[in-house]
Amino acid sequence: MLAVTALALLKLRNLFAVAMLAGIYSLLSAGLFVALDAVDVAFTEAAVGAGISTILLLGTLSLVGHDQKKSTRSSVVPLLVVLVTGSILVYGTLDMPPYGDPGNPAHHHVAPHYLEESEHEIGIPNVVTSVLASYRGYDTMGETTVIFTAMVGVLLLMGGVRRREGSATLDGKPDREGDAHGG
Amino acid sequence: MEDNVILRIGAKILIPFILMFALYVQFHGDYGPGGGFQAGVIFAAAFILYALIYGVDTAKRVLPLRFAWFCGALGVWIYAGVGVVTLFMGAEFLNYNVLRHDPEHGQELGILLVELGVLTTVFGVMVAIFYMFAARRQVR
Amino acid sequence: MNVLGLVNYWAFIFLMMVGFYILISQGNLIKKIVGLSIFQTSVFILYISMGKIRGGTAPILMSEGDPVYSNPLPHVLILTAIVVGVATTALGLSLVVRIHEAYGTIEEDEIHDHDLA
Amino acid sequence: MTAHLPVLQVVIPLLAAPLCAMVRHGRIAWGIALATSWTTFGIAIRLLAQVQAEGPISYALGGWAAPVGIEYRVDLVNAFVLVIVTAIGAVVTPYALKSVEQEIDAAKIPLFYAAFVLCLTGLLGIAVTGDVFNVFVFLEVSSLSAYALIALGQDRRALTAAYQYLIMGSIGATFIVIGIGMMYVMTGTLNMVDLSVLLAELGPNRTVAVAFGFLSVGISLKLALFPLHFWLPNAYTYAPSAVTAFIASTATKVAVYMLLRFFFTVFGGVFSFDVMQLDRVLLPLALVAIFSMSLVAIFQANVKRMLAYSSVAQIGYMILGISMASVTGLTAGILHLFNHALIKGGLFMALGCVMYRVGSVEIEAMRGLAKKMPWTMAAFVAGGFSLIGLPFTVGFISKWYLILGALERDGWQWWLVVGLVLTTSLMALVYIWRVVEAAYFQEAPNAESPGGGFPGEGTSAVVEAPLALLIPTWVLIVANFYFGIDATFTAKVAGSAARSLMGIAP
Repeated sequence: MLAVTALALLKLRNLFAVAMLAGIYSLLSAGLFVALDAVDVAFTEAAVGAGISTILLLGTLSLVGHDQKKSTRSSVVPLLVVLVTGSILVYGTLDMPPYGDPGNPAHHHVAPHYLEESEHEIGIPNVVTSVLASYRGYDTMGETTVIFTAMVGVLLLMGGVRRREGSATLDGKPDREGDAHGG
Repeated sequence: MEDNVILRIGAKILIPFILMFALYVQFHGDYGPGGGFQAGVIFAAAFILYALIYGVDTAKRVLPLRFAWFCGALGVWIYAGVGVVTLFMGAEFLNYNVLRHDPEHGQELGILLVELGVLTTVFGVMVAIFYMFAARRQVR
Repeated sequence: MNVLGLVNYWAFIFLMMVGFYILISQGNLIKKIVGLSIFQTSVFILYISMGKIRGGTAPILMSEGDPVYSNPLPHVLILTAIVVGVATTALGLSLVVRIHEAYGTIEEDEIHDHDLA
Repeated sequence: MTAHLPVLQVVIPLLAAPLCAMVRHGRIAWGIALATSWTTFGIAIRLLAQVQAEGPISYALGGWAAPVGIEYRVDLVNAFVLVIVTAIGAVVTPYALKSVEQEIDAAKIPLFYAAFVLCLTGLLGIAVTGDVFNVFVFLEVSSLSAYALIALGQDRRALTAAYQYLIMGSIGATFIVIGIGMMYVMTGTLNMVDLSVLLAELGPNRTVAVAFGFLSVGISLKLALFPLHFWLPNAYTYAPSAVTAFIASTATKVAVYMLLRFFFTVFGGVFSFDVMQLDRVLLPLALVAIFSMSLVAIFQANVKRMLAYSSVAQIGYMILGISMASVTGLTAGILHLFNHALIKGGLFMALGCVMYRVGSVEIEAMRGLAKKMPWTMAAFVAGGFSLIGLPFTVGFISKWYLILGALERDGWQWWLVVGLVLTTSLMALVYIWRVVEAAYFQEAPNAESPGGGFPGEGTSAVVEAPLALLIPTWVLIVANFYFGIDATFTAKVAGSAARSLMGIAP
């Protein structure tokens, strides 16, 4: 299912359909996350992928139009890059511990500490929350900063610039009139 | 969409439920899936729904861009502020153990506060970005 | 070597590579961003599958029984990565809007022609 | 509070950024940014002194000891990188005031400084951490702010440059995430020190080899290592002057540091060079980068773009030093981190002065400029000397150590390396000379605006740049000579850093 969606995305040239399919891809992967026991991740992926990203994509499309022109460029080089990268990755999995095996080293070093100690060290049942907000709380602070950075970036790029009729691109540089508070 | 009565009434009924769900997600994060980020997204979604139905201008009167902007910055301050407080209480940055008399309650309080910080930033940022894209559209 | 145990990984690698291909082969700026998010989402799936333990449950502690929990750490990392991904998408799309305003197109080839002209 | 210096190094700018975003006046935001950059510089100096005196510092964030929690770990290598980044920040921020007021919309200046401080936060966060996933998070803080800052350039090509950088940077970051995941699945840890122990125990392993490959390619994308450098020339050329000066002298340096950290600390020099034969890949790439990019630089009409290509070549010098995998070679690489930051910072700031008055940095537009802007052009020439590597400049010190490192090795091919370093120095002389010739030996063009940037402001009305721009520029230029004449401090730190990376007690 995921593969079909992804391949359809490659071929489609109507960008509205692309946005919708991207949302569907997210929802499908959210379902997969549930199957893989990652309920928090599934929740977030659904909210972000099917929610925010789709709204942003549709918002962008309403501003820039929705038809993709047929590309004339050759696709041999990208295909080659992808094939090489993919084969290297597959080669890399050869020594990987098998899927789902409880004996994998990843499950025996740090993870047991979270599962066994968090009950009395933190005292809340959702271990993902404990790790997210306390054991690795600093990462989450970084994550909050990343979101804030995105806001600063979007405000800088989109804030308050008004296009004046006809003058926008004549001198080859973006119009810088207007003020960022206006929005 | 601004004239559609059914949508308006539907939204009026729906939005409080969405907000309650967001609060549930925020405070239930300790027990089930969810937390500050997801709650922030849902809060923002409720507000964006409101803006879509009642118009962005009405929405801006309720919640000005500058306020969303401020929320985005405030959340980072709340999160890092918890860390600074623990510094001044003589522990490492973000070591919640010292926030209360015993570590377990300290951790609980710390996690609650930082999740609140995440919620504030996510909500503010999402609404600010939505305003930005919406404002572009009005110009055209 | 247990090939069956690795087939899952290979499926996810295939998804990653489809996303990666969309990203580097398409000339449309929006399609590139969609490709990027497909690529990243598939990487996330690969990560989460590494944390899965067969017969395990979601890492939310239960008082009764003695269940096997899946590894919570990949979940936490991916939560962070998803958020970083959407931040990148937002910034990328706002760049696309600005590029469209400045050039009147979002096709890479046409932008290139404009710059040469 | 001294025990908390490692975390304060990052948290102070992190707290300052939202403050910058909230104030309404550009000058207030600038003041906050200035105070922040100087404070972080002070902290970095204290940290370096502390590390020199007492050895590596470890700081457990959240009170959770590694590997359960995230660890900040400062040793000589990253203490030195912190000093480089914050020093450039401390010099560029005062410079930014005037330059930014001219190039950026007044209402956006507070946000500009917020992004600027966030970029600093991200870079410091990468440098100070001892946790591989934490590297990724702060990498994205610095990258996202850098994309936005670059897009603020006045030319519309700044937008496409930023977009291209965003795509390449995100591919790089995703590759890094894949590499981290593969290391995690093999070891179960994210802590660098812990990883180095566990990876060494694991022995030869295909998954680790692929993880190594993905991390190398991912970081090389961020580093603009030839042939993954395509985003860099446009980004440097079209970004606002202050942004170019800051990013050119810090972002790639931090990426080089990441490479060092992964190659030597996480994977270990033995694995990287003996098992993976990294030098067989890096050495030719570095040599091709140095030669081809120096050649391309000669033919550029835009001086900023010329220096951008030169930067790719200079990154080649750093990689050349690293690929020698010897103490002298590494010392050369680390020294050049510092020295190149001084060189390119100074040169790009001098160009920013030209941009401020002339509105263009095409060679055409700089004809006869030496008479009108003597101090600016003198700074450019002095910085150029350093880039070429004339004696008494830092550029000379770098090349001296590089050649020493090459001569240590046996075999005729190393003589070729020495020859190449000398040849490309001559090539640097050629491209710097093109600017000097235009500025000093040619007549000023006619009154009409040559670059087309600022209508109505031709070169005829040009006067010397304001002191607010000249003083910071000259601070860096003087530093070029100060550390070029007396390199004992930098060489000592770089030498001990190199020894600690190679696992030899300093």
